Amino acid sequence: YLEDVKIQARGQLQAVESRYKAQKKITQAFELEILDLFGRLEKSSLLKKLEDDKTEAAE
Amino acid sequence: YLEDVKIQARGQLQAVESRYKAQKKITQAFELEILDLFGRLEKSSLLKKLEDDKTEAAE
Amino acid sequence: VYYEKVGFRGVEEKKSLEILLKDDHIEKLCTFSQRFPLPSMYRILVWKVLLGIIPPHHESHALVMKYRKEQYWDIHHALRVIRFINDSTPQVDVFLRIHQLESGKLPRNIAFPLEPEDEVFLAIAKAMEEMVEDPIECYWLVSCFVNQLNSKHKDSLQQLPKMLEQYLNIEDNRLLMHLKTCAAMSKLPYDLWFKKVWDKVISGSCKILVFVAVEILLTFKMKIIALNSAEKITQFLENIPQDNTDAIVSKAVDLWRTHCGTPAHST
Repeated sequence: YLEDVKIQARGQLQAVESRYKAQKKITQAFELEILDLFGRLEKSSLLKKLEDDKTEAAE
Repeated sequence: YLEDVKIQARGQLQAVESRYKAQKKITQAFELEILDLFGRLEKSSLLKKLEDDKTEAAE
Repeated sequence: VYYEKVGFRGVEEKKSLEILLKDDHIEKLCTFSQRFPLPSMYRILVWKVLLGIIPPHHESHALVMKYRKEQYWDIHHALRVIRFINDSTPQVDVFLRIHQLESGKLPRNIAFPLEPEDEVFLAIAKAMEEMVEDPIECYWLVSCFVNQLNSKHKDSLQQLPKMLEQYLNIEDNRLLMHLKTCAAMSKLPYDLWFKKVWDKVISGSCKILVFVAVEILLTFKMKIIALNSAEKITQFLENIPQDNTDAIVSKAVDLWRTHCGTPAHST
């Protein structure tokens, strides 16, 4: 009976463990998205700055 | 002794579950961050478009 | 420091603590740490068990701590990704952000002003940081301690001011009147006084805090009576000399016993 309890406990642990891994995959995908968005945002504000500088130089 | 094993198993399960829940919270935080970044990116490209239009109109 | 100075009163107490840890009896552990000061070598271990960070069974400590560690780094990494923390963020601020994310209270923007509960968290984190070397262990202790304060002791925390008034009235009515006249009763620095009685609060009784407050007020009675505005009194109490903290705490424990009998039955 003790063995039963142990097996059951291990089963539960594994179940949560695999849910954790699945969730982590999602998090990683989101992380890539965030990094990409930060990159685009920085590029766009850099571009804007460059253009502003150009405009100022032209004036 | 059986009780001991059960308590021990519960302690472990709680720790794994808490790690899983934390991962879920991270996903939620990332989701919000993505929405926010998209918002900022759209605003910045809208601004840029507006300025371009202004420049064209002035020319 | 308090425990080292006051000392662990006898070899017997140390032995009984060892037996408690081995036999995994949480309730007895609570009673024990309310009655006797914990020896420093066991303090952190006992706190971790009492706060539910690790189970009482020694065999699963390594595995459970591994999960705790991973969870800490998972969130730590996430906070870096969303730029809430970086290499130069002070440790206690890192703890706060991790705790906020875990409890779903991370502000929309890092520039948001801190809530009063965040200030309490930081005060506790700073005190804990001085006692616990390992940052991960420290985070878990602070976070679980704060959670326990908010759930288990919420009601009693709100009653603290009322209880303080009640006991101060018994001990020294004139001092109470003076504090009331200056309107200083509502501005007492409770969070600072917390640091002195961790063990008792962690093991389930936050009433001890009232007696620490009473004892501090009694100890500095003459100075307080000489001050005549709430601001001056608060300022004085926030900067009271630290050198006789030990004496104050042990007197507070005595006072607590006088008013409440055996600690185990008075939470």
